[in-house]
Amino acid sequence: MTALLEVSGLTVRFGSPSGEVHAVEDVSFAISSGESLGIVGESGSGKTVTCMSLSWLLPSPPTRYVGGRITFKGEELRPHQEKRLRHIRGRGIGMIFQNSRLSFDPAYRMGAQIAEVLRAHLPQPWRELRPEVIQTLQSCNIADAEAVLDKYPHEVSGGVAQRVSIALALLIRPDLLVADEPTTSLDLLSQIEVLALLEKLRRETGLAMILVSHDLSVVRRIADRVVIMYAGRIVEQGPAEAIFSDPRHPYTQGLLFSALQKREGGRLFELPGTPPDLAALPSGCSFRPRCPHAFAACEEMPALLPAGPAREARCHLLDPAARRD
Amino acid sequence: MSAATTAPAVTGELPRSARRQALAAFMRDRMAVVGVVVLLLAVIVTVLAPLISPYDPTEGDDDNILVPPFSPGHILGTDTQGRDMLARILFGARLAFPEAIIPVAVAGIIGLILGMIGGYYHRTVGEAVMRVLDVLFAIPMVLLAIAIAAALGSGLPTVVLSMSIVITPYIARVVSTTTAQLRSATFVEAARVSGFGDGRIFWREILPHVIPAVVVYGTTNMGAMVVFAAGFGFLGLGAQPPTPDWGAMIADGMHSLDSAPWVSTVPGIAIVIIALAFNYVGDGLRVALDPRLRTRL
Amino acid sequence: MTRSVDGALTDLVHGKLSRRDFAAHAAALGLSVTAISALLRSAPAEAAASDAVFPITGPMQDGSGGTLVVGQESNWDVLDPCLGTGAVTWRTCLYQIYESLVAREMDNPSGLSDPIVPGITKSIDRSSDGKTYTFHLQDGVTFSDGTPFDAAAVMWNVERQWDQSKLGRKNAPQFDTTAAAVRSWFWNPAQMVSMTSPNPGTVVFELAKPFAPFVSGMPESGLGTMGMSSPAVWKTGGTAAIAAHPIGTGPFLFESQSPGDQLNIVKNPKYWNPAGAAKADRIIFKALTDPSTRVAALRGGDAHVIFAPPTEEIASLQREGFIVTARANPHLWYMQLNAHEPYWKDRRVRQAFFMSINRNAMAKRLMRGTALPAVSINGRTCPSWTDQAGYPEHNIKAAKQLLADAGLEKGFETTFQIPTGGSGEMDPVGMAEWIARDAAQVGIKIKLQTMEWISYLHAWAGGMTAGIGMNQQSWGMTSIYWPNLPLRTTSALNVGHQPDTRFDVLLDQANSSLDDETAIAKYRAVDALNAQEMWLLPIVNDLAPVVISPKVRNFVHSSDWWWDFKKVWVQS
Amino acid sequence: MLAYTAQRVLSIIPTLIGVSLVTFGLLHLVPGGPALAMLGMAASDPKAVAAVTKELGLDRSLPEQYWIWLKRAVTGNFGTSTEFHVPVTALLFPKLEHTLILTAGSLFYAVVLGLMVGITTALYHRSLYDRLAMLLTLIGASAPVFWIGLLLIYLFAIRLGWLPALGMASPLGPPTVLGVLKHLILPAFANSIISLAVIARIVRSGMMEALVQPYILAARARGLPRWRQVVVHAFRNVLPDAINITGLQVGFLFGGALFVEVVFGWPGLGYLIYSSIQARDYVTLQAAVLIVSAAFIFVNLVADLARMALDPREARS
Repeated sequence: MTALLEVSGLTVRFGSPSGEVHAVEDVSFAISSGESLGIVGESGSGKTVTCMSLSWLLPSPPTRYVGGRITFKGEELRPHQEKRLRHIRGRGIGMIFQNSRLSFDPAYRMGAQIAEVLRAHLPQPWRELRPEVIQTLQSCNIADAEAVLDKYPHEVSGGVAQRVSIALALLIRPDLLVADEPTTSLDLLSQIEVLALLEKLRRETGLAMILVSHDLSVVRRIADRVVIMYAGRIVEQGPAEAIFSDPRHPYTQGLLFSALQKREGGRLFELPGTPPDLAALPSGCSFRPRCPHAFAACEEMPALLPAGPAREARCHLLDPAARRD
Repeated sequence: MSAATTAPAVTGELPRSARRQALAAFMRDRMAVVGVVVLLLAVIVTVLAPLISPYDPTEGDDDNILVPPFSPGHILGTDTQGRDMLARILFGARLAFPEAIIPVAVAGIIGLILGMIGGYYHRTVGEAVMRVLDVLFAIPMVLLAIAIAAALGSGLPTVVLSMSIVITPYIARVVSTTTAQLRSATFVEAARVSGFGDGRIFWREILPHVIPAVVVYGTTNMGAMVVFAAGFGFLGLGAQPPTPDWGAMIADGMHSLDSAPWVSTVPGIAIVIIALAFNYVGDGLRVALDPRLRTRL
Repeated sequence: MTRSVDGALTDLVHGKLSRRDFAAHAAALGLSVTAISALLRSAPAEAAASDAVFPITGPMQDGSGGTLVVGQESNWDVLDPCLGTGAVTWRTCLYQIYESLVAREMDNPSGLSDPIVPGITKSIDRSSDGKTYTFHLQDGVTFSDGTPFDAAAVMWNVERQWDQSKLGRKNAPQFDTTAAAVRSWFWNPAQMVSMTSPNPGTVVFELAKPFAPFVSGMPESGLGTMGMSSPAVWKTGGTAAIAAHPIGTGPFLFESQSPGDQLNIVKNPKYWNPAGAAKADRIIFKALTDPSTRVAALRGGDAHVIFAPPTEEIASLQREGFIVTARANPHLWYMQLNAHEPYWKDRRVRQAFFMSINRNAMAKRLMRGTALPAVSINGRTCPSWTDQAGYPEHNIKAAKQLLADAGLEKGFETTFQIPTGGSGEMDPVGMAEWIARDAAQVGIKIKLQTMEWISYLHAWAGGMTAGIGMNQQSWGMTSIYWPNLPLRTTSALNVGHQPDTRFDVLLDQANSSLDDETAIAKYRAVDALNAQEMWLLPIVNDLAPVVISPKVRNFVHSSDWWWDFKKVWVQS
Repeated sequence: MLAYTAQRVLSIIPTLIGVSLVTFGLLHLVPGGPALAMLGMAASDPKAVAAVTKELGLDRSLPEQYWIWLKRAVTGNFGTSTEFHVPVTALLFPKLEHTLILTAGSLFYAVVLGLMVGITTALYHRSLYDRLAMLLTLIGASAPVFWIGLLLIYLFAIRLGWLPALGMASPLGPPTVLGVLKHLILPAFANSIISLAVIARIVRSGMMEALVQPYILAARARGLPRWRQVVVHAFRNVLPDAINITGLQVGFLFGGALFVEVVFGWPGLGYLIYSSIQARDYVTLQAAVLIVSAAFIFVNLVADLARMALDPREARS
C-alpha cells in the first residue's frame, strides 16, 4: 500500500523580533488511505504548523519553508504553486480548524459560504447541490439545517459551527481530512458530539484523517497511529496502541502520566518547566531541560531511533552506545 | 502561528516598565526616530535662528532680487524683494512650530474636558455638549477658520485661536468615545461602587487612560496643523508681514512659478518635511502607546 | 541652432534668453551641468530691475470677428449701471452693454482722455453763470429692447440715484437707496436743484451754485452717474430685473452669466452708431482671481487678455511672444497720515518720512516698471496733473536732518494699516514692506497691520483711530474733482483728519471757477500746498499692465479705469 | 435599525439650526457689512452706509434678523445675493453642481487609488513597494493642497501642456462631457491626495488585520482562489470601516474644495463661499454654508448607516 501523503524533512521557520522561530524542524511521516493519524503535542510544539504546511497553507513570507518534500497521491506539492495547490486544498486535503466560528467570514451567511466553497470545486450549481448540503448537515447532527444556512457565524454556537465545518469539508469529498484541535474550543457536550461524529465518519467512510490535538484521550479514540511532537520535532511515533501502552520517550511518558492523573482526579501532575522558546532553542535535545533522565549525551540532538515494530523515538536512552558514557 | 507571539501578557506590570516598553517600541520605529531627530534639529535651528541665520529675514537686497538657489551667499536663493530664502525659512519655522503646537495643546485641554463630560454624563450635560460639538463638526473646517480669522483680523493669535476652535471637536470626540468605553469598564464601576466622587474618578481612573489617546491624536494632527496654518498664510490671514510665514511665502512665489519656481517650492518643501516628521512621530507614538498594536508583527 | 556660450550668456544677461533656455543651449554645446550652473550663478538674476517701457497697443489691423476671452482679477458684481461698483464690474461688462451720457475716448493711442467726446449726447452747453447745463441728445438711439432713448429715459435714470428728499421733494418710484449711496460722492457736492426737459432731445440740469467738475465728474466711478439703462426693464420687475436682464444702448448685448465665474456678451447688431459698432462677435469674461491661474489661462489659450499679471512673470511672458501693454491712467496709490498722532504734528517729520521712501526704486524694482513714481496727487490723465507740484525727491540724508531738526533723531514707532488686496491695490503688502524698510533707514519703525479688504474698508472709512499712524488707498480720477475727497477737512475721506482749512478754501475756489483754466490752476495749487504740508503722500501710479495674446487685434490700452472693447477683434 | 435611522435623520434638524446660528453669529462678528462691500469707495460716506444698512434690514437686532431669515428659509426662500443681486438659489445650485462634480472626481481618485494602494500595500506589506507607496501617500498628505495644485499646474499644464489648468471647460465653444472630464483631472487629483492617503492607510491596516484572520486561512484551506480571499473576504470585512472613513472624507473633500477651486479657477461652492466672505454677502453665505453642512451631515449619516448595514453583527441588533 503506497502512502496517500508523505512528508519528509519538513522544516518551517518564521522571523520574529526576538529571532528566528524554528517552528517545525525536519519532520517526516506518512499516512495511507483509510488510515487515521494523531499528532499530539503541547501548544507551540509545531503540530499546527505541520498540518498547515501539508498543502503549504501558511503565507510565505513571513513563513519560510526551509526544506521538506510533500508527496500527495504520488504528486509532489511545492510551495507557491498556488494554482495547483488551490485544487488540492479542500478537494484533496480538507481541513477543520480549532475555532470553527472564526473560520467562517463574519460578513456572510453560512449558506453563502458553503455555496462559495462548493462552487470553487464542484461543477453543479448551488440549486442542485442544496438538497445534498442539507442532508450532509443533517447527517452531521444539525437538526435545523435549513435555518443554519441563513444564519451568520456569530449567530450559531461553536459546536454547530464545527459541525458545519466538518460537513463542508465532507461535501467536497476530500481524500484526507485534517482536523486541527477540532474539539478544543467547544463545551463538553459539543466535544463529545463532535468526537462521536468524527468516529462515525471514520467508521462509515474510511476517510483518511489527521487529527491534531494536545488531548491524548481524543487521539486515542480515533487514531490508528500517533506522532508525538515537541519543540518542532517528532519525538516519537508509532501505532497508537503501542505508544499508549508503552511510551518510550520521556516526554510521551510525562504526557501520558499527567493525563492519567487527570482522569483519575488525583493530584494534578504537570510536566515540570515550560516548553522552550522556539526562537532560542537549547543546544542538544530540546527536552533536556525538563527531562528527568537527562545525561551527558543529551547535549547532542538525538536522532529518531527505532523503538519497536514500526516505532521510532528521539531519545538517547534508546541508544545503548550513548548510555555507556 | 501561536509560536510567533512571544510578548508575554502585560497584566500586573509596573507602569514604569510599561513606559519603558512603550519607549522601546517607539525606538524600534525607525521613521518615528528620524521624525523626532528632524523635529529636534528644527527646533534647535529655530531657537538659534537669530544667531545662525545668514541674513535678516525682513531685510531685502534690491540688487539681489530673485537670485536662484545655490548661488554664492544665498544657498536657497532670494525672493521677489531680494530677501534671503534660507533666513526666511529659518525664521518662518518660529511661526510654524507655535502654530502647530499651541492649537493642539489648547484644543487638547478643552477637548479633554468637553470630551470627558460628553462621554461620562452621556445622558445629561454630556449630550448637550456633544450636540454643540456636532454643530461645529458640520461646518466645513476651512470655512469656520476663515470666518473666525476674518472676524478677528489676521495675525498669529487669530490663527492659533481659530485653529484651536476648529480642532477642539475632533479631540473631544476622541476623548468622549474613550470615556464612554471606560465608563462601563470594571475598574471604573468598582470605583463608583466604592463611593468615589466623579472628580476622583475623572482624575484617577479616566484621565490616565484618555491622555495617551489625546497625545497620539494631537501629535498626528500637528502635521496637519502645519499644513493648515500654511493655508492661513496662503490666504493672507497669517502673521503680519514682513514676518516670514511659510504659507504666505508660497503665495508670494506662486506668481513667479515659471521664472522663479524656488520661491514657492522651497517653503512648500519645508512644510512637507516638518509635517511629515510630525506624522511619523504620531504614528510611532500610536504604535508605542497602544499595546495591542505594539505586539503585532 | 548653435551659438557660442559667450553669445548665449550675453543674451541671458540682457534678458533675451531665459535661464532655462540658456541652460538648454549650454547643454547643447556640451557644457557639464556644474559648468552651466556656475555660469548661471555668475549672471545677475533676470528681471531684477526693469526700465522696461511697455507699448500702449497690440497689433493694429482692420478686420472683425472672433471670440475674445478676458481674464479678470476679481468678480464683477451687479450688472446694473446704478449699483455696480468697482473697476472690474465697469470694465468687464457694464461699459460694453451700457453707455454714459458723458463719454471719454479712452482707446485713443495718442492724447489724454479728458476731452469729452460726442456719444449718446451730441453736445453740452454751459450757461455763463456756470449754473445751468443743457444736454442735447443724439437722435435715433434706442435701447436694445427697442424702447427709445430720450430725455425721459435720461431723467428716469438720474432720478433713480438722485435723492431729492434732501430738497424737500418726494423721490421718484424708481429711486434706489443703494444707488444714491453709491453715487453720494457726486450728487451731494454737485447740489443739483432741478432737472427739466423742454423737448425729448434735451435735458437741462440746474445747480445751486457753479460746480466746475460737473460734466467731467459724471463719467467717474464707471459711467456710473450717467449709465443709461432701459426704464422698461425696471417696470417688469424692479431692480432685480435690471441685474438679471441688463438692457442698455451699448455696442454689446448681455448673453448669459454664471456669477463669479463667467459672463458672455455678444455684438449688438442694431447699434445706433454703425461707425462705432463692435468688431468681435463675442466677449467672454472669466473671473480668475488667482494671478497664476490667469497666467496659466493665457498660456493655455483659455484667455486672450489678462489683467493684473504678476509682475514677476512679465519678462518670461514677453519672451514667449505675449504682448504686455501698459499705460498711464488716473490711478494713484497714496498714503494718509493720522494728524492725531503727535509725531506727525511737525510738518518736517511728515516730509522726512516721505523723503525716506524710494518711490523710484519701488516702481522699477518691486513693480518692475509697471508703475511710475507719483509726483502729484492728481491722476496722470487729469488735466491738473503736473510734475512741478514740488514733491521732494528720495533723500535719506535730508530726511534724517529734518527729523533731527524736529527733535526726533532717534526715530519713533508707528503702525501702518493696509489691506491684503483689493481693487486697484497692486501689491499692498509688498509695497508696505518696502516702505517700512525704507523708513527704517531714518529711524521710523513701522509695524504693519494687514486686514482683509472689506474689513479694511470698514476701518479705513471710519477714519484712523489712535495708535494707527498711517493707512493707504488707491483711487484717482481723470476728472479734476478728486482732491475734494481726501483733502477737504470736512470730507469723510479725510481719514487722517488733516486739519488745514487752507485746502478747503482753495478747493471751493477751484469748484466755483467759471472757466477750466482757473479751475485747473486752483487744483494745482492744492497739489502744491500738499507737497509742502504732506498730509497725503502720493507713492506710485499704476500703469495697469495687461498681457494679450498675439491673436488679439486693435487692442489699445485704456487711459482710464474702465475699458472699451468695441474695436478689438480676434484673429482665428 | 429603522428606528435608529429615523432618529438619526431627525437629529439633523437641530444640528442644521445650530449651524445656521453659528454661521449667522460668526458672520456678524466680521467687521464691515455688505453695505460697505456694495458701496466700494463711497463707503467713506457714513450716511450712505447707514442708508444701505437700513435698506438691507441690517440695522435690526440680531435675533430679529435671524428670525426673519429663518422664517423665509423654511419656505425655501433664501433671499437675494447682495453681491450679484440674483436669487441665492439660482446662484447656488449651479455652483453646487460644479462642486459635486469636483468632489465626485476627487472621491473617485481617493477611493479607487486609495483602495488600490491600501490593498496592494497590505498584500505586499514591508516590501519596497509598500514602503515607497506609504512614503508617497504620507508626503501627499503632508503637503498643502494649494501647493500640490500649483505644482501640478506647473508640471502638467505649463511645462508639459498635457492638461488644461483652469476652469471646468474651455470658455470657447460649448462644454462637453469629455472636456469637463479633462478639466477635472488635475483639480480632482489635487483635492483627493489627503483623502487618498487616509483611505489607503485605513484600508492597509484593516487589510493587514483581516488577512491574518482565521477565516482567510480557512478560505485558503478550503481552496478558494486568492482574489476571493482578498476581495470577497478580507476586503469585505474592511469595507464597513472603509465606507465610514470615505464618508468622512466626502465632507473633507467638500471643504477642501475651497483651495482647489481658487487655484484651478473651478466655479464651485467653495470658491463662492470664499468670495462671499470677502464681499460680506451674508445672504449667499448663510445658504451656502447650510447646504454644505447639510450635505456633510447627510453623507456622514449615510456612511454611518451603510457601515452598520454592512456589518451583520450590528445590523441585526
